[in-house]
Amino acid sequence: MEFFERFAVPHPSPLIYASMVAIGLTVLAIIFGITYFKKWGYLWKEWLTTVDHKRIGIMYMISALLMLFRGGADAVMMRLQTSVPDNTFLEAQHYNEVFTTHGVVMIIFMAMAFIIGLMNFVVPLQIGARDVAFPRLNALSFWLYFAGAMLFNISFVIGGSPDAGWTNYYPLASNDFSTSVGVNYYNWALQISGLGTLMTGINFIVTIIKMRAPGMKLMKMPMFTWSALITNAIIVFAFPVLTIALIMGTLDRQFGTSLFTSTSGGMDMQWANLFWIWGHPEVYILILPAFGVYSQIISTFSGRNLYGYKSMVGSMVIISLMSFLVWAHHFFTMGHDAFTNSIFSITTMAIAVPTGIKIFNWLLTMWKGKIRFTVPMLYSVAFIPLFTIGGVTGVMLGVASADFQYHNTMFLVAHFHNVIIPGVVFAMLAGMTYWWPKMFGFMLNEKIGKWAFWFVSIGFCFSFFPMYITGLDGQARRMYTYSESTGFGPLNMLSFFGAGVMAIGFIIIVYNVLYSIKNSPRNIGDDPWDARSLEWATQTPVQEYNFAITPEVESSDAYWDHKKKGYQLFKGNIEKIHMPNNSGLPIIMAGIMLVFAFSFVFYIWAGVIVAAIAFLACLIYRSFEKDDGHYIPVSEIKETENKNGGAN
Amino acid sequence: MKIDNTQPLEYSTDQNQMNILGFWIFLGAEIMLFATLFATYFIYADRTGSGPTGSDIFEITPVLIETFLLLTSSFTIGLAINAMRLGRKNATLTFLAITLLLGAGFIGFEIFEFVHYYHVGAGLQTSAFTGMLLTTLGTHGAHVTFGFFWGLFILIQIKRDGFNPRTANKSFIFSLYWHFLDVMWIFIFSFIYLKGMM
Amino acid sequence: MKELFPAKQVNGFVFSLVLTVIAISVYFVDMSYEIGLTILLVTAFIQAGVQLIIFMHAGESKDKGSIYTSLFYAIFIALVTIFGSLLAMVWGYM
Amino acid sequence: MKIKLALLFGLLTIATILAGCEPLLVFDTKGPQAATISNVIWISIITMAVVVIVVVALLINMLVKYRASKQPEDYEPPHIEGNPIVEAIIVGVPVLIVAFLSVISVMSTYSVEAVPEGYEDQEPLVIYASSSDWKWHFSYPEQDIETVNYVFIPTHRPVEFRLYSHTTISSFWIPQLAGQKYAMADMVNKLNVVADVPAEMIGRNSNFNGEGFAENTFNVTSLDPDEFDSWIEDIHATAEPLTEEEFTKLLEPGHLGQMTFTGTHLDFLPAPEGEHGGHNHGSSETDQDSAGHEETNTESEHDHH
Repeated sequence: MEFFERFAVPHPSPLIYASMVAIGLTVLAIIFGITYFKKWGYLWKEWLTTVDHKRIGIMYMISALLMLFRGGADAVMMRLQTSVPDNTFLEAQHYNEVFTTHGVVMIIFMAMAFIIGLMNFVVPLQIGARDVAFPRLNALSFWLYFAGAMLFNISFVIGGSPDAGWTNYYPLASNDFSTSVGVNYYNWALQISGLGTLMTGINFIVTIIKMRAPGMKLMKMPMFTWSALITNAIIVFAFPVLTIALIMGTLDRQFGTSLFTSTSGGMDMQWANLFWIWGHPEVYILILPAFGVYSQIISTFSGRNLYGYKSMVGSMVIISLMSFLVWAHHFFTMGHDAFTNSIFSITTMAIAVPTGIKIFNWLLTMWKGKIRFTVPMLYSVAFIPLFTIGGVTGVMLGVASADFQYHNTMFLVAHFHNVIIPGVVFAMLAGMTYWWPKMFGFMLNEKIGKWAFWFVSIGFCFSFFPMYITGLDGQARRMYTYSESTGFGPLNMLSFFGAGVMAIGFIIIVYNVLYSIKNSPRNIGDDPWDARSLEWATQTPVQEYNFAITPEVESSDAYWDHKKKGYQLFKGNIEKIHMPNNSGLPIIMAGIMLVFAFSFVFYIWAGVIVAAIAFLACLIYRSFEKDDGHYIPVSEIKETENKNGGAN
Repeated sequence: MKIDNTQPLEYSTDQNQMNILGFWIFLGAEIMLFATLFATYFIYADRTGSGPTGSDIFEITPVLIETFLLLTSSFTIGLAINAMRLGRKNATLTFLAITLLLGAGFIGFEIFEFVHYYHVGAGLQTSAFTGMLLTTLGTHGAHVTFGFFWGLFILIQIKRDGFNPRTANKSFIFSLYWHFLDVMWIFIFSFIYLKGMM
Repeated sequence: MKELFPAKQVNGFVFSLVLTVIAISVYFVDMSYEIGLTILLVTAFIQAGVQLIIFMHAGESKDKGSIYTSLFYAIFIALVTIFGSLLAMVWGYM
Repeated sequence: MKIKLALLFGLLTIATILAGCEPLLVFDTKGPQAATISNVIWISIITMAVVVIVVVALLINMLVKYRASKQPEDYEPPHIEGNPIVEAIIVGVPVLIVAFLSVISVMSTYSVEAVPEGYEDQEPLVIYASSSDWKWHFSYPEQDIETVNYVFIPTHRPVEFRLYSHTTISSFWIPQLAGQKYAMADMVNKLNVVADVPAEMIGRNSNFNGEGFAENTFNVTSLDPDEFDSWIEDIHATAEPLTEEEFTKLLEPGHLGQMTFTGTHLDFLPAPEGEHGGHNHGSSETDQDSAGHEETNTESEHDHH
């Protein structure tokens, strides 16, 4: 019995029990459903073992959307709790867990996953490749991410969620002050999914460098691919820092070291230092692909080439380097001397310059264009002013002296939501709508989509603009409640109202998906948006091999110039195509990793050892395995191409 | 698989070239991993709490032996790749085996060193300094141990299958990994041991 | 036999041994902290360069541009991380 | 366009709320440090508002002029690569703005860290403010008294708060007097403030530190030096002395009301500075040697949890 006691949630409440039941029922329903429709074989063969970048991308995005609703529910709970003074909807401890999981889920398991999902689906198509450089590694990346996400989410019902904030500062996160296993979960969930992300980073850099279609020089790549390349470079160099920080945290919590304690020479703020050396570049990992998405969309729906292509690329390269130079602005207030704070203040504000260049380039892309207000374009157009507000408040936060007043307040919360939601979330929604026809062969309903857009963006404004004001009025972040005399009440109520409007917007998006599955026409052709880059040159739905004939590219708007200037994209004849084989190993390895990490969280050493041996066995099996993939014969390709109307 | 015969075997297919480039980028990530360890170690170097300081516990002899073993193994793995490019299977296997033996020797001495630290009261939990020292050395040591088994399996595969694009590619990537561990050791040797004993 | 021990690699090995001996001198020879640290910095980085170019063949393939870019990028960020951390955690206090 | 309406509406709302209501806490300053920051914030808000207005104006212009419905059916947008002069402008202007704000930032950062102008030659009143879960302890070594969760300071005299923590990292913040600073267990931070006028203010820990975080506040009262002195005398006449036993009880996690004692805990539990610090984040070569044995001292009381 004692063995099982550790799995109990430390602060149970009816809400948690209700969610336990809900989660249990959902899992049962899914299992029952799959069994009833006899889909296990299909699921295993076509999805769980797939190495196809398109399917992996779609799985990433589905998981990310699930996480969006998990994190969104957290958000609404927080806004509800703080909507009136002295509210008792959530207790302090529960509120702390809710905002911690909200942050982690939204950043790591939602935004990152969606961005990586989009890269997976789009990048190989945009560069005319058949798959990524290491397809099986790609599958492993996804399943490791998924294992990390699952591990993090079961913390809610088994053993307790982390409660030290998503920044997880020590010593608050140490055993002394965070007594449940929550922070162990945090360490391992981020560790596992971080490993997956690092592999993605390497994979996509090699893909983009080595697998571009003939003729596609680096400076002829579509902007989204460029942003993916730079993002992955940041991933590769930022994530190892997190790995070390998490290892140190694990050592402190589970092996009794004193690396982040305030005794025996440990230094609590070193966690903060390492966390932000990773954490600040992480912000750019999220936002750069979003910039890429907007670049594609604005260019497409203005009917024009992207203005200032070279300066767009250059500014991203500069951002990628500078993102590693500013991290100490997250703790201006820890007591550095004015000289140190000044240095980081200047580097922080300097990042605004390359970002500003991009804003003006997008504006100039619309200049003399022919702007069509589709749903993706609406999000992009709303992004420009909203993100500018978020960006300039960032510059304000970069003023070190003023940061002493903004730090840890709702002003800061307003700022980073103001960059992340119009920046990343709008890009996700825009990108999803934009590439949806390529993924599924039909379009999302434009009219319903526009309704959703208005709800989401107006809801956003009501939700977060009031926070700037309450922040300046002295409301600290992460307070589960406040007294009436503070006067924060009305503005927080407005925020809650905004959150509700946003939530309705997201429900409309779900409704739109269901509605469009049922009602949208399927005969939309390969290029429903009249777009410009290569992914629209292949047939919809995209076949396993992407392009029957590898395209040859002459300009940065390859497909557009094919349409307008008649450049020939597909030369030569269909030849047999080499494709990688599916493999069950990635999902098995991720499953083993899940067992390993779960056992580690609860100090079940037998489980740790068994899982470690099993994992190594998988590696050895892989080392000795001979798998050269397979060829798709010409006859089969021709048959598929003819059936679907042919590529060229 | 298209094989390009004008290239050395390890570069001969597109996939091989991508593997090598991918591994180089992975080494870039490893540089950051060790840089983080070094940064933290440097910050903690004087934060010894009530435990011993670096100069109290470091001993020059085992460190010198470890350095020599790893430097030499880095040389022999280079020779192994040279022999592989000449197509000399037995010479390759010999050099690879020597490399692994030297690596095993290194691991042995490192274990000996850790036991010594434990005996003089410098355990993982003693202070922030000892904790970080052992974490840094341990990370490097774990890399070498992983490399030892990786090399062993490659040795078995070369012995069984001879040289082909697959085994040649694996051997070359392994050699990159091994050289990299040597480079990292040079930094550990210079900036942890020698600087600590200066 | 001779082809198994190419001069380039043997010389590289000897050179790295020499560098190691110079580095060890900071332990055996009495000198100031600054000079010692300078010697260590110089020998360590030359040593790393020797390994990269002679032993690791960093510049031999047609991807050498990408390889060097990624290495320099990594080294730049690594140095920023190390010295920035020292600034933020140790040096930056009056 | 609904977009620009929505935006204008948003901006207007902010402007009205900012202008209409009573001043927000950060702008309702009672001392020179907070006043400096308040000015800096206003300068940056105005500068940044100009940027936002330019961007929004450009955007509206593009959207109105170049929407498809306004263009002839057969209009083909031209191919435009980019223009060195335009790019010089979109780089140059932001660089100038950032340079301007950098100067402001550096100057004001130095200024708020120092003793405010005009008070340099006065001997500052030293008050140790240390946090524990979830309280603030204020020790006046000079006056030999200690308070919990409230602090009195004289006006027109520089006050040097020395901040540290008995437990987790917290952040000492009195918005109307100065910006915040962290209080940590292994080093002491200094915060210089001066109160210009007698006032009642709110202070709080703004850095999340667990369950009792929301109520982790304290009251700040600035009063005339004479009144301050008589307050000190009152305490010496009425309050109980602070014993080590009593203080250990105070450190236990929880909330306390306001309390007053004579004597300070610094006598038996010194702050982590000087020879008791050992590992303040700064360079600590001088006190490195003493670090070891002083360790046990602070260690024992960290274990209470």
